[in-house]
Amino acid sequence: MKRILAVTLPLLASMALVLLLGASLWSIAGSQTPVNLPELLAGKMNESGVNHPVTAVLLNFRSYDTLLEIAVLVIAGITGISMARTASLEDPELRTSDSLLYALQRWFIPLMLLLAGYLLWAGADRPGGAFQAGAVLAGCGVLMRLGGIPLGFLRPGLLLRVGLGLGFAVFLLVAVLSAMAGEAFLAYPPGMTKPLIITIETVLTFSIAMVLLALFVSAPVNDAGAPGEDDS
Amino acid sequence: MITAWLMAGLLFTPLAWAVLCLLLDFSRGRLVSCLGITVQVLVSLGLWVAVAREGGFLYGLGGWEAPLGIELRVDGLAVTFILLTAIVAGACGLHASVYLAPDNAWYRYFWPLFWFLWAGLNGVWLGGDLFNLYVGLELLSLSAVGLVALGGGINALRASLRYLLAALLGSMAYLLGVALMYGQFGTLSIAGIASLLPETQALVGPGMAMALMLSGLALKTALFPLHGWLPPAHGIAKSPVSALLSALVVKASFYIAARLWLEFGHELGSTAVAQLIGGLGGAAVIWGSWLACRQSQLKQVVAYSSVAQIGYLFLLFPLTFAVSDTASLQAQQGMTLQVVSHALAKAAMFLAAGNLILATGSHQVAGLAGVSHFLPFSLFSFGLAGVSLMGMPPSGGFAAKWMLLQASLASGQWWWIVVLVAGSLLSAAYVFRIYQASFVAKTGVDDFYHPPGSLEVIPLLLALMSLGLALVAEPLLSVMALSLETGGAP
Amino acid sequence: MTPSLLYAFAGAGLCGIGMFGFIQLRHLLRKLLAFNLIGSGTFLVLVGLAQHGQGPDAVPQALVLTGIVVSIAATALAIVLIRRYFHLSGHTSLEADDSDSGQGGAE
Amino acid sequence: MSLSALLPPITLMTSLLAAVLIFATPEHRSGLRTTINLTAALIKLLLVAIMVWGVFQGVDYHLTFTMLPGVAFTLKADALSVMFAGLSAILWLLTTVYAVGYLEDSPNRSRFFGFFSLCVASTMGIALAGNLFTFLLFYEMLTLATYPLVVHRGTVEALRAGRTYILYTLTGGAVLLVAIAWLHGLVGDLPFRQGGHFQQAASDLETPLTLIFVLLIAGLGVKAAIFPLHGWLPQAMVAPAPVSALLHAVAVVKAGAFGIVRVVYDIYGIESVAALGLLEPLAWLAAFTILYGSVRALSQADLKRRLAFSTISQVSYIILGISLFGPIGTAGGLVHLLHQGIMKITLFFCAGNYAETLGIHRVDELDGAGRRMPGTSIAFTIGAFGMIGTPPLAGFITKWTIASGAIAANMHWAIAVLLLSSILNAAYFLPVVQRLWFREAVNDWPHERFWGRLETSAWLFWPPLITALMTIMVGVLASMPFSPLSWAELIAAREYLP
Repeated sequence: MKRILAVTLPLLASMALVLLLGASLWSIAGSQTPVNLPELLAGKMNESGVNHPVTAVLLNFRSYDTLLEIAVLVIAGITGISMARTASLEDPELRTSDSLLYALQRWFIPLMLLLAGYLLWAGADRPGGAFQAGAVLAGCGVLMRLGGIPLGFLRPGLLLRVGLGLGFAVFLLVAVLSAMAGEAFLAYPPGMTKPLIITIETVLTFSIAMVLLALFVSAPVNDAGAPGEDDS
Repeated sequence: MITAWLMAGLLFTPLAWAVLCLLLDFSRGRLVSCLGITVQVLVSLGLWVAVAREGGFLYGLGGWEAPLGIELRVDGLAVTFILLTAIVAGACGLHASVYLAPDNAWYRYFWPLFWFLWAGLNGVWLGGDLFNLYVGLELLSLSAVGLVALGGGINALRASLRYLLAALLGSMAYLLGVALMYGQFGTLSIAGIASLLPETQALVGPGMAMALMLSGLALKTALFPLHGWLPPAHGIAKSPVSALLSALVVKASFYIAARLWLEFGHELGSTAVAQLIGGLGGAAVIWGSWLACRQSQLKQVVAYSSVAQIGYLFLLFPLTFAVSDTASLQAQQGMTLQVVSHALAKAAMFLAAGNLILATGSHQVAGLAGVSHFLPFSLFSFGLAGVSLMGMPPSGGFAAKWMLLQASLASGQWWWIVVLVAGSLLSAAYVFRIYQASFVAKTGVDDFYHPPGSLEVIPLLLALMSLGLALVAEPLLSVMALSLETGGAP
Repeated sequence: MTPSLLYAFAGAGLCGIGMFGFIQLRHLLRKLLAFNLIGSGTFLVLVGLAQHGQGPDAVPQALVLTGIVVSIAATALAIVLIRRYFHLSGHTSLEADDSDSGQGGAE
Repeated sequence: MSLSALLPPITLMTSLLAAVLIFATPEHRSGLRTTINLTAALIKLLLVAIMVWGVFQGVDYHLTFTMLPGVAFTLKADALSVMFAGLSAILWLLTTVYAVGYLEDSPNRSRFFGFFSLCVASTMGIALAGNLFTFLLFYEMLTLATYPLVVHRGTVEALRAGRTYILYTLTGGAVLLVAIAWLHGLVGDLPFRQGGHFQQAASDLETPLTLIFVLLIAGLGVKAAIFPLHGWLPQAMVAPAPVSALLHAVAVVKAGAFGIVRVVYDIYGIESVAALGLLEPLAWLAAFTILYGSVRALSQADLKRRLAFSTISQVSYIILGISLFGPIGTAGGLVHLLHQGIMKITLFFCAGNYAETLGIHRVDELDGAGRRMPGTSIAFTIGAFGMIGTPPLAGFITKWTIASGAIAANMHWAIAVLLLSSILNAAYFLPVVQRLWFREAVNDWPHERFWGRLETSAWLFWPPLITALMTIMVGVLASMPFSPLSWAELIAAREYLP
């Protein structure tokens, strides 16, 4: 009886949620939005410095969101590597030595690097951009690690931390420099918009890849230095 | 001009220090962070003074105005909370710099997370854009989870996982509400939506959005009965972290809920909803205090007390809905005073509790036996903070309770008086339980470790601030009441 | 009923399924997957609903992109925590041993 | 800001500052601590004396600032406040002297004296409060400051007593808070004003005003130990003797009684309380408490418990006096505020001396103590006779004035209560006195200590004798200017001015 109840109640709650959501979607779909943001956006596109509206929103109109979003990513990365207790984030036991995989990698990795570069470059006028490129780059790293290619830099040392923070730091620096130049925080000086956005995108790609990779390889499952209950 | 510099400094410092500290180890990060705390406190103070003199303003980030860009809303209430954050977070940071043992490798990650947390708080206080608030909330939650999990064992991990899942579900519910709001209005600016609401015909969508956002935020604020995640997380974290979480982080999501209610509640709320939320708040007061009385561990008592004290905040909802302007104003003033005084008192209490645990070597309430013999300042600070939690005069807690009482009387909702009185008696019960433990005569306790003076002074100062808050409540409230002249175009 | 609106309704459905899973499931990884389901549903609602009325809209697309990054960060963090938790305790759910959850830990 | 505005806060600050300094004093520096204590007490006495003179001359000591929207923090010295302030200033000095001797060589003295000073600071604040809100601030502060004193010994018994104490007083405080907040919401900020605010009580406010009055009296009655809210008082006896002395004579019990005086006279106004029909029930309640306390005191074997029940009964004399409509009754009630304080503190000092010097706690152990400790026993005898109401001691003056007031107010039954109570007083005090002087000591004293020439430590010896002397003086010199009686008559005359 209790078990049935334990299933039924969440089920009913979720169904109610769906119904209510559906009803409100229906109601909202029936009315016109009073503010037409795409139109406003189209009107300002030529001031944005890039051609693709999504990139313009991400890195110009709502760049503060993106700044904080990268911060969230960095936080996740920090917390991830803080869990690591060993000198290296690599776990030799997990490394495979599959020769087929190794051979495949030699073909794939250059391709993937190329793809990442393309995605970054394409972001200016079609779908793509820093995050997509970073994700591909991180995928590259994951593949390398699984395939047994040593990744020496993945040690919770200074290099890794610089890598984690670099993109964010550059973004932030641009933000505050523009504020010091007399504009608002994150307002790019006129004429500088495009180069600044491209710089930011490039370093962001690198840092995003680092964060994702660090998160993938951190928290190695071993007992070395498992924290005691009585620390501090 | 000066405000533009202050704003840039306010936004830049925490983020920059986060990156900077990421590159350093704990001890160097400590030095750098002390500098950063000074800068941040000064900037916050400067901004507060500027707004107190010249009134609030809107700050368009990237030079773009709403609805296309993100606008920050710099009004009296926001800058007061920014100043409060600077004081409390600064105190917790300084405390942590002595409290945490620098030889533990993972504490190097404390400072970056601490600064990201601070940045998230500032972002939430200033936020005027629904989606930006979501990102701010996530920044806050993830850094808070990181801090709880820092160097933790099984229990800390379990607590932080529980916290993380609750926080994620809460923000997702909020985001779903934001999606509906955007679908309805095509804008994300709170002020814009508020100005469009009166002309809107079909309120089903926005109503559902409001419900989703409020329930998500209630989960993140640990409103009864969604409070299960809070006591383990706050109880198990390191004391400075617990202080930050209880004093500030839970307030952030409440602040958003309150802002939404005050802006949209008039159209989207109903008496039933208002009373329901108030009722949950009241239940939190009673149930949280009751559980606090039953805890055997010192920090668990303090953590459950947070559940109870948060409950008071939610009395804002019924006391501002469909009541006279006087009552509504009194309720808002009571809520702000409660936020400020609870932040100061709870931070003092957690820091003092940390010192006491350090001094006695015991987590238990009973471990305090005979402690008062050594006249530790921390016990005194704990006691003073307790005075504020009980709502005894002349503390800020008392001022808050007084304003809420007045609001209940003025709006004719006398049943909240019962909650207020019962809550303060129950909180007296758990506070006095700890006093009592410390007064137990116990001979042969000679090995009493006195924590360093700097650890003792910080909670004492916070507790004194919380205690004396009522004496300066009037000027503070007059700054908090400063709003923007501009209505905010849609 | 435009295709965009269909996406939005599908999103609502996903939210419901995810919600059920989140409440019902005990295994931490499944809970996390359920959360991601809710997330995907939410993003569908956000984009689908906005584009239903006024055609392609870059703003919600950008918002969703930001949202995805945030939820990836959160998911990755959760997995790291879960993995370590599993390693230390041998449990895959939080409720496995509630008996000692109230006990003190690291201070 | 003029000096007259600053004098009340400065008076308040003397004990507050003393408290802070004492908390900061290391445990072993008892000389320094005593110096701080006595200096502060003397300064305070001086300041209060200045204010007494000033109020007599008609100087307006008044300080006010807005604390919360619509609520002012007001300190003000009027005739009533300086009377209470004077009492606590004098008795604080004596109790401090006594406590220094009493707690010699015992642990936790810094803590004790720190809270002791805080307690007196709160009493001062209660005396000088200029409106109900300010009164409430200090009233609650008093609760907090006395708790550590009650549980000072840290024994299971003391902790239990502390729990009871805090349960009663905090509940009382909460009731008081609700009442004050309600009143505030109804009519706004009400400063204490002679004659009160509701002379012509508006008819539409009658019901709420009656309810608020009941709540106010209930809240204040807890500290004033009115039946049935007296339960904490006998239990609080486990506290050290100086604490009991202070609790009973000056601080807690009197704070409640003083608050009732303020509410009846300076908030409602005696006329409007009478018009609301609340005066008579209050008088009945007081009368019942008087008799109840006395009857219970009869059967107490523990000396301090007997004194505690006596306090319950005696404090209600104050309430009875002020609830007799007419200036004479008022004067009687007010003067008892002082007289009871002086007499009761004498008795508690003596009880403490017996306990500290001879180890005696029970009445039946007192046989022959008069020979061993003649000075203390003389003081005790004077105090006891004063309580019974023997002319020309302090208690006689009170009872005589209240009785005259009862006749003037046409409430003759009150005289019967007074007579009956006096007989009961005699019944529980005279056996003690008889044991002291007219019985031989049969056994050795339970726990005797020696101090050389005097019968006990000099710190303990003189305070009861001084207060005993005062008991005689205020009785004999009752008609002199500045005597408690003439001061109370002055206040009463002002209250009834048209």
